[in-house]
Amino acid sequence: MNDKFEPNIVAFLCNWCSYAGADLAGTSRIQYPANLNIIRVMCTGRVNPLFVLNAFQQGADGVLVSGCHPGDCHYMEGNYYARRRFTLMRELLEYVGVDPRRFHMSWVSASEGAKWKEVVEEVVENAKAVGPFDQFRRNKINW
Amino acid sequence: MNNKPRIGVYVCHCGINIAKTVEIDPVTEYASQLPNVKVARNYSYMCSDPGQLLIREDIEKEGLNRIVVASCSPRMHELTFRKTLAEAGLNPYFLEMANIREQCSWVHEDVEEATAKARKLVASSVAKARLLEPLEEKEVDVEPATLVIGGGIAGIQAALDIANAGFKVYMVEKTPSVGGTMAQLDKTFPTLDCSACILTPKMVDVASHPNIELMTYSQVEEITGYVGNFEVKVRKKARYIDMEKCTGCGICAEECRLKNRIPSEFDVGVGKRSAVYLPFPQAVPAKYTVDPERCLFLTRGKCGESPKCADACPSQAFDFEQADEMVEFKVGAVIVATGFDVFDASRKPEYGYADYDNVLTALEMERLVSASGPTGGKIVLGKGDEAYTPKDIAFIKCVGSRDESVGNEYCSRGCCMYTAKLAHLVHEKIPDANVRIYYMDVRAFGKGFEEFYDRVRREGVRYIRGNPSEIFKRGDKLVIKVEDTLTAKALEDEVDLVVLAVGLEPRKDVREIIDLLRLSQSGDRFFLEAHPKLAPVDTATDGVYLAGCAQGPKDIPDTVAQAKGAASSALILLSSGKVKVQAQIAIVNEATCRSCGYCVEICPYGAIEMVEANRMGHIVSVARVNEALCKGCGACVAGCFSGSIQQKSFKDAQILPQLAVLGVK
Amino acid sequence: MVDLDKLRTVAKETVSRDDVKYLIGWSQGTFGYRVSPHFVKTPQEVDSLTFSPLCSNNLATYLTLTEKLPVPRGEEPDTRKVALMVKGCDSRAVVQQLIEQGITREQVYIIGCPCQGVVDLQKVDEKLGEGVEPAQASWENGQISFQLPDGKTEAFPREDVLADKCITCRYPNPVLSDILLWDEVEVWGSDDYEDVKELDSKSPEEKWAFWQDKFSSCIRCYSCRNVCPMCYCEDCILDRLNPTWMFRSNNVVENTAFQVARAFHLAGRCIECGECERVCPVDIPLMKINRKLYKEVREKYEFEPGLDPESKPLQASYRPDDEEDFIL
Amino acid sequence: MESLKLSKEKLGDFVSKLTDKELLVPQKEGEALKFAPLAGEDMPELDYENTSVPPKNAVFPHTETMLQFELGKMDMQVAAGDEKEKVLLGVRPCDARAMVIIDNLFTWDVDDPYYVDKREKSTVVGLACHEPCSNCFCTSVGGGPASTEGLDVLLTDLGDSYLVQPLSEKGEVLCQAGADVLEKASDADIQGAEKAHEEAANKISRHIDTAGIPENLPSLWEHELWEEVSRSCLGCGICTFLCPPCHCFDMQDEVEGFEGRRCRTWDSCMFSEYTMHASGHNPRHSRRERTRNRINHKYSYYVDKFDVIACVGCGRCINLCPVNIDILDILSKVREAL
Repeated sequence: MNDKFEPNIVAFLCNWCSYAGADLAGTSRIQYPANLNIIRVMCTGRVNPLFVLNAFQQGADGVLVSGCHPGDCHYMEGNYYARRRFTLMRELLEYVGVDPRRFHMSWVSASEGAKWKEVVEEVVENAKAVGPFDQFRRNKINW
Repeated sequence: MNNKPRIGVYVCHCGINIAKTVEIDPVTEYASQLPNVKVARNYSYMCSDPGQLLIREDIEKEGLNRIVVASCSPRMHELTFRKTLAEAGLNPYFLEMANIREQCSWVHEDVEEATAKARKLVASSVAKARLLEPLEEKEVDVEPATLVIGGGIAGIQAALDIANAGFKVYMVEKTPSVGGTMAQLDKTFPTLDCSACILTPKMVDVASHPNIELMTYSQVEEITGYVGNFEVKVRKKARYIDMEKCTGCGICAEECRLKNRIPSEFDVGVGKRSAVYLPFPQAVPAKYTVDPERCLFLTRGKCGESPKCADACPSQAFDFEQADEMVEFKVGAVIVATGFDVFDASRKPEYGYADYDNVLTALEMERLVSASGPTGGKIVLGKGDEAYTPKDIAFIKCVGSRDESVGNEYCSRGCCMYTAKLAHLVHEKIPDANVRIYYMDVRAFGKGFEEFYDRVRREGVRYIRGNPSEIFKRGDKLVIKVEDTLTAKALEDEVDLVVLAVGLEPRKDVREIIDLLRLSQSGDRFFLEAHPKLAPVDTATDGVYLAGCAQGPKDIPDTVAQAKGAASSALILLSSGKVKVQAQIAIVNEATCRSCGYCVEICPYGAIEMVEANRMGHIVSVARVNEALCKGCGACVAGCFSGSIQQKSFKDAQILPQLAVLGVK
Repeated sequence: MVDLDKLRTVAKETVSRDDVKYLIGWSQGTFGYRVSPHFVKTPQEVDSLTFSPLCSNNLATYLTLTEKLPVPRGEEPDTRKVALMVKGCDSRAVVQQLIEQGITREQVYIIGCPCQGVVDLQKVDEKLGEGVEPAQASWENGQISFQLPDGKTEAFPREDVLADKCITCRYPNPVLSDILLWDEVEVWGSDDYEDVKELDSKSPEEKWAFWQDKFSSCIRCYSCRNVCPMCYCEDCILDRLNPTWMFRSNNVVENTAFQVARAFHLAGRCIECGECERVCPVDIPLMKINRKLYKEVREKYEFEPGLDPESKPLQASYRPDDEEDFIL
Repeated sequence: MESLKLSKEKLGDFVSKLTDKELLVPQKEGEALKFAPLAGEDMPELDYENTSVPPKNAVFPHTETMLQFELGKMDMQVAAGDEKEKVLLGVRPCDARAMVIIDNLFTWDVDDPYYVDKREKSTVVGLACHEPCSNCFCTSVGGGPASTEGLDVLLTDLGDSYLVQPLSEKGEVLCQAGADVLEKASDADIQGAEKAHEEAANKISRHIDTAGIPENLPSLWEHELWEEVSRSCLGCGICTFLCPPCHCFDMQDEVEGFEGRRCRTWDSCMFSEYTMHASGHNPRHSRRERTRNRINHKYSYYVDKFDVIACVGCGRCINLCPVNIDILDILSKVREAL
């Protein structure tokens, strides 16, 4: 695909693990691509799968949801619900033709600053490989 | 009041930490152009006193009502800036932070990219800030009392600590006496203190303490409410004996027609009791109880001409008409100290526990060596003329522990040492006994444990590494088939007595407590603590604490330590007298709720219930959040199809605009 | 076998009960092979009730669709039962509504009609044309026979005219009922989701093109949502303006989002009655998308909705060992 | 104006003469037949009963931008007047009549610039029905299979060719543009077409006598028939969205990020939120009131205001209603009740 293309990624991170992990990456000065912007929620359980649709519609080329490893959820069960919801949403998106490389989920704990970098890199690389997702964008041309 | 948002954006340089990679001025300028932004400024350290003063002054002068701080992680300074807002008379939840340090300047090198990203993050925060709502931080009073469920050593210790600190304790014990498993033990490892000698004084203290209301032979039926305000219902089961009148003289038990015909729970079947009984001589309270499932009069309505026990009672304490009594009270905290069950050895049929009388569990052995036990501490097997003293004695460790085949992967932690202790006691009582212990590993990790293990080996106890595969009878002897894994030799060991070092398991009635308090279980099915390291006595339910083996197998010192921990946690709550309730919690729009109940199922805290509501004359059921129980995770929100349940500060209406801003290329 | 006399007798008895508000069944439509939902309040109205291969409508939707009108001050709401005639698939909708507390068991009297499959009117139209005069159909020895307005009869093998959802149906008999009108029928269907697998095997681009073609014709009439017995929110979030999840604009992007959101909300809830696809005025193959999720839910979580009133809703439960192959 | 004739073989040639305008012809989109721009070299396909979606979209789009804005800023850009000239080819007379009916509303007190612009720039080429659908009843509501109202040109299928009758100035212009491929029609052609028109009218099998309905319909306000006919209604938008004269719209502000537009989209009086007040109160709180309104609006209010029934008898609402709510059935119940 286009080497110059810089994808726009939206990420939902849980406050306790992944957001803290991303903070740790920061305090450890681990460098990673700047394509990803984070929305903080308290738990991945809060992330409505319809947000993913909306993110694509609003212009995201890729979406990431990241939370605590199974069993580590600050609220005990939130990530389990998220896992089920996003498993289904991902299947559905793939089925209607959204390339699975546009949607990712990850478990990143508060101590995994280095893993966070790897996740970001993978998500960005994947989105780069599929290219811009203008087909699902609310297009101002439509106006 | 004019609610139109007037936003102030404050971009922090953080010295050069942010300013090095993010161009502060363009970001500030960009922010000033965003809708509803009245003021956009930057400063070297927003978190410093002058930085905060800047915000406070603007709030006052410019009439700002929403603040966006673009600086470090909210995990770092959200509370700081919330305080700043509060000091300026603004609701602290009118703050939104953009993390342009940890998640921007520190992780990107390219100034252009980092600046562009900072812009987006600020815009996203402004988009959300426009829609922030004031939240109330509520406090609720704490009822200065604690419920302790379980009267073993854990419950006793926790109750005494709390009572000694001056707070009321209700202790509920299921059996007729406090004491728990510790009361059944003979000696304790590694010091060989007499278990009863150290326990019974505490049992008596519990019964006599002015701050402790002891309810034995009682059961918690219902707990409702939330931290600081639990409503408890307890069923005091009928003892058929007037506690006031009973002197504990024991004449009734002597007279009982079923005397010595009922296996004693306390002696784990090794000894027998009557249908009216005191579980053990040192029982507290020292009051007799009629066993309603055994008593002839209660089960058949007839016991000879008339019940001999009642006739014989010098204080006329019997009352066969007695009914269960329900007691209700309020507490602020609950300590769960419900203990454990020992592993049922018949689940390992290869060890022949169900088939052979001379295969005993360690707890049975404990009663056999106990001076207060049915044999008066003599290790004899068989009855009457056939009684004999075993000479070849084998212990098998890890029965029901570290064993996936029975579903218990965990180590029961106590068996290594109690086996060593029992081996020592056997040696003491039968000096010419041949004692061997079959083991997988020896875990002597505690204070004085390794020394004790050494001592026992020096006393002549043989440790053979191997996990017996089978036990069968050959003549008078039991044969243990085992491979010595150190020498790789297959052995057939003939013995007189096998003692199974059974592990600890969650209680069979654990479900009752789970249902009462909505506790969770960890993989080993013991109760799950809030955090394995930093909150080992807390649970996910605020105000509910764990003590002792209910949370996982442990020995007496660890149990006591945890009980003290639980007591201290409860005391923090009780002595502060108030408890803060989360502000960013879920709230239901009852008008659109579709009554599906998904949120109720989803909530890990039982914080949501369905209640009846009147919708234009129709009674419909709608979800309602108990504000004190909600922890603000939002799992219910994403599970609500009609969007009727929302999390304050994380509403769909607040997140969607953020998405829209982040999507702009 | 279908016994219309029995059906009408039971209906008569049912609507005569004091604790029954009304009964919902099917009756002959106004033209061609159409059938209408029929609301019966008095014993006199039962004679037009019918049951035939034309009775596609899943009447369970009326349990939640019917408005709760404001109760005048001083009056009590009518809490009597609604009696409902159900096919196998319809009964699963009732069960799923019970699971989700959309209704309570006391509120509904379920009259079970074991069913041998209903027709796809488009398939019938192709064979017989759409007539003006009302016409009828019946199941006859593995065939479906049509009584034409001119008095003639035409019969076709069932699989030629049955709706697709009926060809693969595994639950032709009501899974829950208060009374069963006739003997249960033998289950004929099995479902390996070949249609779903076939589309699934295509490339993302092909799948996208396939669905964009379909979704571009959506007119956002919401008939798919309104007919669905599981879509019973009184205030659908996709209609809501604050916050706005979906724009009302009719374009393929918004239509795609609408249809994906709708399908997602039905994951683990759709009972495959096929009504959404049947009612779509622009013939979007909606069951193809619903069935994808049905298949995934069945394979991944061994769960089928609408079978056991005591079961926990799929989207309100989890297993710690749920699969997570895709998670980084 | 002189009648012309177009050989079917030359339809493509005729169409190619109209390149300065956007040409909308019935086409399949997904499974639905609707009017859409003809792509490149494609030939128009006019052998169809009727489109499932009426051509009103061309003059009254499902969604149309009215103005654009930025949050927090006062300047707005109004979007109107930049419409392309277009030709709708193969419109059924009922659908064309519907545009005339809607004209009343959009030019009533003030001219709606968005609508008027599109309407003025549209040339409507009709195609007379010779095989009416089974639920057509145009002849009962003032139309017919060859009604010319709202048409600029009427085509009638003569087998190998079409009779081309220009009916307006716009029609004349169009015919001139295609003069090369058009020939003069003979009297036989014209008679043939008239015969076809008559035959088609006779084939229409459903009828309703509307006399007296407009004046008296409101007197049935509390009649139980409304509950009866609305009980099975799903409250969906099929009957109204696909109704050629239905013209209700909603206005929405669609905001993305900090920018937005105000647009209007089709709305349906059958939707529950159609009359929802900001307070949450809904004066039409059930499908009974909504169904009553739909019929009253078409058969009484509109007649009262504009002297024409807002129904063209195309039969779409009858054909496509998922629960067989049949407007003729309702009207006959109304007749009985009157």
